[in-house]
Amino acid sequence: MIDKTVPTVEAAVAEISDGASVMIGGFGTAGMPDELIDALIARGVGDLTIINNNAGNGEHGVAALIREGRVRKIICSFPRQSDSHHFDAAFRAGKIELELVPQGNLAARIHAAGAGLGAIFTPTGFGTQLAEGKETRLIDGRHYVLEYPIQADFALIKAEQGDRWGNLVYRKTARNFGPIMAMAARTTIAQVRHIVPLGALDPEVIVTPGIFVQRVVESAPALAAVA
Amino acid sequence: MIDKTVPTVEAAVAEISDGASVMIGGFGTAGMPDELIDALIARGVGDLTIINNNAGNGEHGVAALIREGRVRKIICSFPRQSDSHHFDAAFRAGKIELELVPQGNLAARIHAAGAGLGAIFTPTGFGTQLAEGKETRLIDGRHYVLEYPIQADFALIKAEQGDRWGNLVYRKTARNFGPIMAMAARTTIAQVRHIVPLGALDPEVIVTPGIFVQRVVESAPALAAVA
Amino acid sequence: MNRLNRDQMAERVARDIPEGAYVNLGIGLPTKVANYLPADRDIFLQSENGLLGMGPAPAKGEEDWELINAGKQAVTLLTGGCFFHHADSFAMMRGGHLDICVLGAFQVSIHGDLANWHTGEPGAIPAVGGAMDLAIGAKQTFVMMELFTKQGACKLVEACTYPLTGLGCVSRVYTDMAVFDLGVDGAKVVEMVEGLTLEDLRQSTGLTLTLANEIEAA
Amino acid sequence: MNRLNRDQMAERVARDIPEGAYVNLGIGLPTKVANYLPADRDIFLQSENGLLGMGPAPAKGEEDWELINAGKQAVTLLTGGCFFHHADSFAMMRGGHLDICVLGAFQVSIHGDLANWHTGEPGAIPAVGGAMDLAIGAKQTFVMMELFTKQGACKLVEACTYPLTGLGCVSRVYTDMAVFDLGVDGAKVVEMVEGLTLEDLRQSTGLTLTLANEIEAA
Repeated sequence: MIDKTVPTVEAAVAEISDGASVMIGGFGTAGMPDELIDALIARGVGDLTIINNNAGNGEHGVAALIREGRVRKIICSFPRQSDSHHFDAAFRAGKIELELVPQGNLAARIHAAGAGLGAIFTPTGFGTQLAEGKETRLIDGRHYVLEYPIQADFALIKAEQGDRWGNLVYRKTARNFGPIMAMAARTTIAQVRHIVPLGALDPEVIVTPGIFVQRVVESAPALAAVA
Repeated sequence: MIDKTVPTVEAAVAEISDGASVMIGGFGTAGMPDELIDALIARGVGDLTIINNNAGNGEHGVAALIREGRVRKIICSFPRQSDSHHFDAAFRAGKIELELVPQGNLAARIHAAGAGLGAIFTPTGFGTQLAEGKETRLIDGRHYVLEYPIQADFALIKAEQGDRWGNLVYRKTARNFGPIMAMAARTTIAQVRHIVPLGALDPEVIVTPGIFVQRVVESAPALAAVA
Repeated sequence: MNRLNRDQMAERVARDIPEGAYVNLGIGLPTKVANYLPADRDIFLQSENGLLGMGPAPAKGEEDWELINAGKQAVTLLTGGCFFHHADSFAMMRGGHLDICVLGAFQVSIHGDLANWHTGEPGAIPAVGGAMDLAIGAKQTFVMMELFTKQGACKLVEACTYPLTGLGCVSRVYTDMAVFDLGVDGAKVVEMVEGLTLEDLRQSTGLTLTLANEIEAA
Repeated sequence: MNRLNRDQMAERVARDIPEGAYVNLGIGLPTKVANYLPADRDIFLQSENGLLGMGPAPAKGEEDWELINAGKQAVTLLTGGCFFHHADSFAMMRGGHLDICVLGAFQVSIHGDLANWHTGEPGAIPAVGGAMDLAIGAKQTFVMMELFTKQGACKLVEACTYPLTGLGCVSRVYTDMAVFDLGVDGAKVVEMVEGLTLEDLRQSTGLTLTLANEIEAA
């Protein structure tokens, strides 16, 4: 019997080691796998490459990872936020490398990795600073920039429900990057509000098939109630 | 009030004219929009470019379009089937042009069109006849073939339920090419088993958002009961 | 001359959005446009974070922080709306499925180049988000901005000096003083506020401006 | 020498599929492998037409023609299975998410080149389907075939003469006479049926064959 559920967030992140590349789902706080990130911080590994839409704000999640000095490089579309002082300080001090990627290219490059493409000609960024030095091509009268897939060793994502085969469904705009990061990471770890029995999820509405998920852990109930 | 439903299949296909490119959903008979194809045949237009996984079998659907001499070119992955004699005859007589595409490239090229990519480096077909004359590239130790998007003027697809905004859900393996063809065609026409009131479809489980669909028509009840 | 205030600008943009349009309103000023879309018309607002059919803000105390817009504000979903993942959301934008997007800008060139993501100042932390995707993806990209900065510099320019968001992507600019159509032939004045003349506009902007076919006073 | 029949070959392949594997069984001969997968192990069968967790054929009269496999036969869905569209289905294959795919073949080269889609005969209508995607996508591609054609030609060859499906993609070949591992160093014999010697195999195939580390009689 295959059972991808694990009892604790600590067990869920136990294979992540120094130097790993880690995708983290979420857009703003929606879909942010806070408890997995906390467990990753507690694990103490560093030199990480983080792929997330933002670079953290406030004192939690990605911001805390940066504050603790665990992040060597971040690939994101929108690092500058009202309360992103930990990223700002690390960036200005030259302690973190930033790869700034237009959000649609970020999504498409993650999707391309999951789908096995070698590279994609994307319409976004042509003629801008963010395409400097990149190969471009005129196709059918339109300019495109060649972009490469973004893969990762791990993805930490948040879903609403998951089963022991790793099938997931999400809730509202917390879905965001979860499904495509699950496809692009070698090991995908999903924090879910509820682990449900196999068969409880309608096969027509499963958003992430279990093939893309390696670990499922239920959020601590007390925290889930607050979230 | 926006209402994309139309009363008859004849009205649904009324804009398709000679020389149009038309994607047709379905894999085998599952998801094949038979009534829309019948209406297209009845409309009498020709010189069509058809994009479908197969090239029709028996006497219905794509096979009937070919039999009636309406198809100038077909883009598909698997034209040879047990009962594909209309295609076979037209092909051997030089009356139909065939662009044979590996099924994954077909899906990825349709998806690329819907997603606005200019071209994609795909892993499939390298070193084979089907990549002859195409640009290739070695990326990160693996060989890829450059493939271009497949767009179309129209897509004819079949879904289970649809509403007046064009939102669709599918049934089992009848989903297949429907969602990506809807994204890749300028005008997507969906034949559905049931038109449902706006709001009847759970926003979490809508597979094709209405933005990708321009017309929705309900299958004739008598035929739907047989299907 | 009666310059439009920001609400009047939003109202003016809203008038050009037809029923049935799929629209993305960028963060900041363009979000005001939603307030002026008539409730009895079906207009479909898309949010980059995976939402189509976005409704107004919820009542205070009824926020759901898993139902937010691109600006991370709590929103609602209209009956008939739906959710999807980020690749599908940006496929909508980049694949040309949106009819209109409305963006703010630092500068727009008379040929439609857009600069709205980065001031380029030394030490400024760049952040692009979905701006570049929106700019080049929609069938029509509208910009909504005051024509002049607080310092008096004209934001409609011959050529942008700020880092570009996209090339030749803006088709129309709505400002507090006039509405302009942009293109390869340069900027054409579509409308001016009462009391403003084409000559005034030419002088204050320093641009070669022509009149579009139909000119009407706002 | 006791050649394996097709069911025995299927049974032999099934023995190499571990619990938890995501597997695609190609149309034709490989579909037989499903009959020998133990029901008490969770093994996930994928079908290219948008199905994961494929179950056995339904009882006669209970077919649902919207629930079919790649060979267009009626199938069932296991509890925990799900449906998805074609781009997602081929992303599973091409993105390296399948552990194993099992394919039939016209020819396989000792370096793992595969020919299984087209005889190349004049007048033959080519059809490729998902063969090329499967061949190069899965982590391991197994081929299952009789070692010789009915005309006595060896199907494991130095270099394929039929049009190729993929280059260097097959890692293991299961035949009625022996199992071979393929790679840049050529073909290694993993197993032979009772009564067959390496020398017999070398003579009948005309190939330079070596033994893999552990050789066992089937």
